[in-house]
Amino acid sequence: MSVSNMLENWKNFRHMHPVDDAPHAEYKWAMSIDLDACTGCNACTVACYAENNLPVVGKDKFNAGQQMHWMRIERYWDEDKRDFPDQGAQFLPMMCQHCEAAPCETVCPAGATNHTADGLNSQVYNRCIGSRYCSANCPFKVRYFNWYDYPTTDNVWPAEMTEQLNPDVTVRGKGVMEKCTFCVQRLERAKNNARTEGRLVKDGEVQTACQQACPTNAISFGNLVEPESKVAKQWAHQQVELAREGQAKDEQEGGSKLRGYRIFEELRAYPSVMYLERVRESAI
Amino acid sequence: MHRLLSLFILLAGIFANASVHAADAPPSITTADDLGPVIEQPIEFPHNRHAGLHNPADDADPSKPATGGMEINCMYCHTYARRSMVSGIPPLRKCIGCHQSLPSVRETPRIKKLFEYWDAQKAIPWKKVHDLPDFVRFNHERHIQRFVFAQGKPVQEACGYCHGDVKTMTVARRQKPLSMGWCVSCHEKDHPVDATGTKTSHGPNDCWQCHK
Amino acid sequence: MIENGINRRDFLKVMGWGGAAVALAGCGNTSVQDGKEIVTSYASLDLPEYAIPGISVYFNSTCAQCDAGCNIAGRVREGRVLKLEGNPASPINRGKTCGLGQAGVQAHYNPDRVRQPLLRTGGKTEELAWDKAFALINEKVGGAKGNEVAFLTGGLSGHAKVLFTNYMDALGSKSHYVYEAVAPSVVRAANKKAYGVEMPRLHIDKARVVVSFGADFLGAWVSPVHFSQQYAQFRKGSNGQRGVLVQIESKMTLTGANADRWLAVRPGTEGIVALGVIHALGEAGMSLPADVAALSKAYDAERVSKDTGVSAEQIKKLATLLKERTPSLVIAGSAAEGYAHGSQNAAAIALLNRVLGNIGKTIDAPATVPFPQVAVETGKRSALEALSGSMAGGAVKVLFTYAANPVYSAPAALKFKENLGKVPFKVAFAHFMDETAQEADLVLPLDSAMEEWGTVVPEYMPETAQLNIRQPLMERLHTETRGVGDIMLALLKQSRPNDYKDFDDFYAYLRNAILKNKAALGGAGTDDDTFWMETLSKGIAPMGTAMGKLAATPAASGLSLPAPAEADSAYPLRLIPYVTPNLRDGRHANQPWLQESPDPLTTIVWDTWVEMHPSTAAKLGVVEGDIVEVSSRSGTVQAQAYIFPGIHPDAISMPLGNGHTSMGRWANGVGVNTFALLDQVVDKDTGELALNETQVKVSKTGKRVIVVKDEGFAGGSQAGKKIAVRTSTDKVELTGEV
Amino acid sequence: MEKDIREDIAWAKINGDVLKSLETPRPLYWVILLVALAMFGVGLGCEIYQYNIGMGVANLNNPHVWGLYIATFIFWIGMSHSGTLLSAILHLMHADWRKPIYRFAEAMTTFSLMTAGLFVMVHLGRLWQFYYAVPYPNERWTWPNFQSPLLWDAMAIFTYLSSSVIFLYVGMIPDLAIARDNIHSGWRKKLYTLLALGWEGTDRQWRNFRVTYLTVACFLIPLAVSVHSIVASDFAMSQQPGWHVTSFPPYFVAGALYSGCAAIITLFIILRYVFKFEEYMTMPILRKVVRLTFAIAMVWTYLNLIEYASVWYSHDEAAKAVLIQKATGPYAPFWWMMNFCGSVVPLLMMVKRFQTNIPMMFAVSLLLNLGMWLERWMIVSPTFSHGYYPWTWDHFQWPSLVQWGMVFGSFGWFTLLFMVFCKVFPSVSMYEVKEMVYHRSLALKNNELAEKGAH
Amino acid sequence: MSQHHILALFNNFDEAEQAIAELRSSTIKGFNFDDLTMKSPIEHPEVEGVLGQRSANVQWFTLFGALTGGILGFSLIAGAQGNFFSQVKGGKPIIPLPPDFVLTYEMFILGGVYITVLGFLVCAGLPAKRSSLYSAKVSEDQIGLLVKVDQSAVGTIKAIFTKHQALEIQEEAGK
Repeated sequence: MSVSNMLENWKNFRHMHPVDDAPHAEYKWAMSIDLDACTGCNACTVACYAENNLPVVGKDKFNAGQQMHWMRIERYWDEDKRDFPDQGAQFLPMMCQHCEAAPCETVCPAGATNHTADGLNSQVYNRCIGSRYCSANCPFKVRYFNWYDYPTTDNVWPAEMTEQLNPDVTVRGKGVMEKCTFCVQRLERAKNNARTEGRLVKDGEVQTACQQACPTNAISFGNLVEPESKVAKQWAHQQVELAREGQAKDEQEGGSKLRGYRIFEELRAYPSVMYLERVRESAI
Repeated sequence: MHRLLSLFILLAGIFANASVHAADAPPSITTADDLGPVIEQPIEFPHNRHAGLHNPADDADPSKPATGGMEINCMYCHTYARRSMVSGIPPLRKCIGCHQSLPSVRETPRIKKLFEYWDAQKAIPWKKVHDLPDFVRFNHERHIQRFVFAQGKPVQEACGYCHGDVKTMTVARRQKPLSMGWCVSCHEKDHPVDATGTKTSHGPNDCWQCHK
Repeated sequence: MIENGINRRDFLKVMGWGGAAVALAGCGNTSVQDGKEIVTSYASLDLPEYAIPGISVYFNSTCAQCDAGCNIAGRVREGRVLKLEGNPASPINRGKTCGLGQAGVQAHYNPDRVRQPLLRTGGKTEELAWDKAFALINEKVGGAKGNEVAFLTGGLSGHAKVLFTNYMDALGSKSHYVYEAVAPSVVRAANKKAYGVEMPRLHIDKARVVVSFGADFLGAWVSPVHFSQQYAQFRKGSNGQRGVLVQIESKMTLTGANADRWLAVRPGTEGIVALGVIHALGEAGMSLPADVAALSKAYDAERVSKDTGVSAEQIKKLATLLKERTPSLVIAGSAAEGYAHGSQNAAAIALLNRVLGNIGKTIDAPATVPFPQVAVETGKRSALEALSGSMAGGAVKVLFTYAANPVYSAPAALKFKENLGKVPFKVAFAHFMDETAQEADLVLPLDSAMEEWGTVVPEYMPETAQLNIRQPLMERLHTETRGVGDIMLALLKQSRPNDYKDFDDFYAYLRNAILKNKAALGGAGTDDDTFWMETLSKGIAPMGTAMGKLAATPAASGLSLPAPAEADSAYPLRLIPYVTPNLRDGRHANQPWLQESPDPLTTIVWDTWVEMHPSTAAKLGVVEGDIVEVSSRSGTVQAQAYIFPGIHPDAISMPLGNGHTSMGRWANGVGVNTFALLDQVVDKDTGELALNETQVKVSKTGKRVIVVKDEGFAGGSQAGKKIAVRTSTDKVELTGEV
Repeated sequence: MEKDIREDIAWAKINGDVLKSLETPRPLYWVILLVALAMFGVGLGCEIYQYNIGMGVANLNNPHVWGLYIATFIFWIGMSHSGTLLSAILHLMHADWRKPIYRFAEAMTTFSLMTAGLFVMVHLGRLWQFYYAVPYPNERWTWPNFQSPLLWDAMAIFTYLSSSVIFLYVGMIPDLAIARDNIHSGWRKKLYTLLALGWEGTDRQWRNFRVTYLTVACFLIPLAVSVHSIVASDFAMSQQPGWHVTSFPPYFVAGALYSGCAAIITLFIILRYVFKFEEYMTMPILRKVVRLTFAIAMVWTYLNLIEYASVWYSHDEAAKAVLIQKATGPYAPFWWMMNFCGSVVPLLMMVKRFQTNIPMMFAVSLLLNLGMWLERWMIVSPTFSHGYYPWTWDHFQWPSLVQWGMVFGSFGWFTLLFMVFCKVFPSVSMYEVKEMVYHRSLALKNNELAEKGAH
Repeated sequence: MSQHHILALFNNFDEAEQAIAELRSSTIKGFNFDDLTMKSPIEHPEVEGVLGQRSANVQWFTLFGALTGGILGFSLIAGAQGNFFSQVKGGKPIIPLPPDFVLTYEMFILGGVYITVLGFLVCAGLPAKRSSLYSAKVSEDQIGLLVKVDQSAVGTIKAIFTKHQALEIQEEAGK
């Protein structure tokens, strides 16, 4: 820990991430969401409320745009001006994309949001001073700010309701930013158990709350470093790579027959969530 | 004039020194003697008597029966430490379990108090000695697994790193700062991974390890 | 899993209250407060080996949020249930849950629960001890004769049902009214006629095409979590053969929003579409049975198209698809059944299944329940009409209500509340002081589903018959609540003390009842304790493998579909009450997660809305947020308008579930009660209330509000960006996908 | 030709005139002071309310996480640049007309920076933890994130503020000595004696003074440029459409100088009237300031148009959408108003007759300030309302009264500081006015001599 | 040999300059030209010309300050990033150069300004006690010449001052 340390490790400190080789040693948590399976039923969002101690803000604050759902289901319509949306709606579960080169991380003045060794975009509530720069710089607007002190707000957590709070997750006070953590408390628990047994976390051993609830298994979550994990296989099959701002299918003439894509890849934030395109039958 | 001049030079010096110092090495945080407050417990539990070292020589000397400890493993009472985030306070039955067959000390004031609680079937309202801010999550299990089971450190040494030399205390008292910098100072060190000590690794430095 | 020597309740208790204080620890407390906090051991008792502070334990139980009977695993830590998750071993939900199920903990921890037996005399409400309450009931039922004691319950199954039956037996009453406000009761009757069973098993996963006539099986129909699981497999298919879903309905449901093709049909003409498809299949060269061919002859594409608004081309395409891809599955849902000719609609749809040869392939008989006394008794809307009638006639002296809130959900035309006033003594078993409990003379507080013992036999069992166990996940929050089984047992002890004297509580009764049939429940050869512990640990007891038979075939005889009704000039629009996945019939309105969870289609929260097609809105001059007055012949409400493309222009839709006047802090005053608009029009064959038959008119009030919804300024537009991308099957290669 | 400073004005009279402004205030002064205090009170009340309840009372939301606080923060930062322009840049250019007016401009720099600092504070969700953003060794072993433009901001503003205070103070030492020599009682004497540091005007002091003054001025110029380009980096370094613009730093600097100059005109006119400084703050000086302002206005207009043009011409569809949204959406009135005030109103300054028309210039300067404030708001809010992600677009967010109250209060705070400054410190630099008239009379004499010689 | 301090006040720079010129050219025993100090209300533009080259060393402080500020700034920031709980942020290196350059730049200026002002105080001998031979007129409009001379030369000096129309001459016996 010294100047000599700095000089000796200069190369490491100048290491670019994730563009350079081998950015993650043991784990790189990633997700893939099959929009063809997603029915927009909202089970995941409610599960997220239950797991992560999210406050229910009520109608007025919801109206003021101060809702606190870490995960939201967006519903889009076709824009071809037909009388009826006769191919249904398009649902999109949206949560923190845990970008590898997260725009939010660089701008936080207090260093409250960082990149973990597991490739998560961490948000440390007690370090947060509430400058909201991270949210300003988030292209997906998936960071949620505690505009009020919800723990002491009437009818958010009446005494009985506090019993339900997850003790593994901090209840956030006013003035801090929060967002989806990929259920880091579950990840840490799983890693802890695996370490005790001297192994790595197995695929499927840990589930995020949304994944666990999802009735159609639209959400897959796992370790991208481990090639045999479902997520890694899905990413590989769809030829979506973490550190790429475009996909093979975009570069091909006429596109390929793969469904995988990430939102706003061109912004080079390298999100950790891959979506699989929704499919509609062409014969009807 | 010279006084002011020297003041300025002093200030500049301090600034320069602080910068160099800060850039070079973090302020060292004391790891001992930083005693926490004395806490009055409902029963002055003698940690030294239970966990203190056992000296056979003292056994022979009937005049000083209280000096020898019993070398009880920390985890005999704080039984969850190897399995859970929290180490656990032993339930009253655990105390009674031994003490009901120890008539020799049955009439001492502390044991009498203990049995009063037992007779009333009430938990003893122990006061917390090692408090952490509410949003910090220290995982006992991880540390015990790592240092006691994987690396093979004596349990009292492993526990003692944070809790101090409990085996010499009666009522436990905080000895370490338990501040974040203090935690980090250890996490930045390389520790042997197993008993052979050939491979080392340092503690994780992700914020989410402790703050979730 | 519970060790001998420790009473389970005691264990839960010490874990609960002796445990570490759960503070609303925010980021506020940064100071270390040595010696200020108290840490206690977990009381004076030893804990069982598996209970470790800081480590969660899972107990399997059964979800009580709807009647699907999903098996859940409650995550319990330090004696508190924190979260509900699916039981992976469950054939129903396979480890999954819906949003409604997740919110179950909020029903349990709800601060507005009734906590004390309450007696209302005159205008006064007083708290009452349980023994006094039982004595009072005993006195009142003693003063009534046989059928003068009536029971109004929701769908009932399991051992609680047995005790209800026995109690009625003891009183000599046959007045059991089983009522569900939004159950598929017409379809059940039609199924019974068509297939010989009320609720056949549907193999969506095996079908290559599913045509659903308004069955919202992904949202709120029968067993949505199970169907969602099947749907996922159906979409994946095998070898890249992705299943095709066509939804035909007047108001887009969540299922409709997920369809490959959503067809807006004129309200009430679903059966005509079905016959039109049959006709088109015939034209496409499929051989039709003679009776069917005769019936469908009149339904040529042109006529059907004119009657229903579905284009001839679409019908032809659909027929082609159905012919090419087999097996398929056609489902009749709530949109089809909600008319005066609802049974006929359902029959026509069943006919389509027969033509396509789906019966026996994707439609299968359900398992037989070997113990009919615990099998589910499903509710009917007609029960309410019957009860209301007999109350009006003064034939009811004592009324017990359980798991039903008819004062809220009865159509206004029934004048249910008025008739209820004629009953001298009303006992409500209640979780909340809801509208019905508000009218009761005696309110008995119930345990939540996380506190009570019980068994559930779901109506829809995807595999063999199963007995779902419901067990306490934690100690009672409020000491004075009782499980419904305990209450019924106590009442039975008053009437038949000798039969029930051996059972201290419902737990003992249940244990005994199950152990008595150990062999039939898969426990032959194990000792009682082991079997009991294993059953509790699994949360499911198999009830044999016997499967039923489809005893009938859909027939064309007697099937007649009326021509689409002319628009009523005074009430030109059709009201389609929308059963939302979140609120259903309104019993969950006081669970804030559900109120704040946006409706999937409109993304509206915390309110009721009036959904109308843009063209309808344009005709009325209504824009989003206008407060409109919706009047039917039976009632009038005012609500905000939401312009929604997924609805037929002849209809408007309003969600059910809100507009409570008495329920709790999160429900009261939120939105309006759509039930209050319903006309009392019934299905001609079954007498069931036809939910979609209400005609309404809509007028502007001149007020306008901002619709509170998650959808932003851009609406459902992606502004040309690549966000939620959709492709078509000819552009992707699904084979080989992981 | 209007009357300029008389070359033969007695130096003693200069002392007297300026020191008179430090004397017992007129009632009008107290009225202004009280009004300013009341305004500040409103802002303070709003902050206390917001501090206690949470940022939600400002009616900010997701995506509008920033609002008037940041806009007004940039406005005040921009305001501060005028002082540096007058005291440092024009000093290096030997523009002697700056001398009577630079002192208050420099004070303005300091106070507007102090006001801007307040906005950083009230903007924070957890004001009580603001020190987490301060780099100092601590027991947590943590440091702020040096990658954040917000931290650069903090460092730059700290440097700028402290340098400005030092520059203001150092430049005032000779004047403080004058005040010390002329005021013989009360706390003022003690204050001036202390602050004058025993200045005697010896040649050694003057010699070092000159070098120091010049050196600090040299430092201040790049510093000022860096401060506002770093503020621009808050936006330009981000990824958001409408912010991620390479021309932002020069655009911001031009805007800063612009709003600063406009504010100088405003304060010039006020001080001239209130302290009867007609002899020093003369019409030719006003004319020069106005011309300078006009020039900067045109620079700003150019950069503004460049920004629009480059957005329009590029393929950045999102940024283009934001621009269209600004011009046609709910913010359109403000956006057009900003362009009007910023680019059209200054055209009045071209007319020579108007350049010294005090009421007209007063009105124009206020409009320019309004335009510049709107500019900042139009940078901050439209991007939030129409960012990358359509689902979260929100065009209808409107700042609550709490936000407006604090913006309002900030003007009170600034006025308060400025009013106190004017009564405690000489707001016209006496020694430099003396230098100015000395040099001008020398020049005059030389001219006369030259003319004589020529004859 | 007792030293005397003499302060003469002049009406304008021309007269003071002439007095200085005469003092400089004359060789008076017991008077060293370096002991002459001019006090003026403004910076005298031609002070170098009349007083000769007298040094100003502030710029060395500036150089030192700016360099120190810059170097310390960079090492502090890079050290903090590299040594303390180094965290990856936004896919950037742990020690990213552009931000560090910005901050180094600011620290460069900060150090420069601070040390320059410090240098000014040192070089100008401030803060100081006012000498007893000080006239408030100097801060108003008169030029003062302060000399330190042997008692023997007092007369001569005074004569020179008077000759150049000194308005007032103050004298004080030195210590």
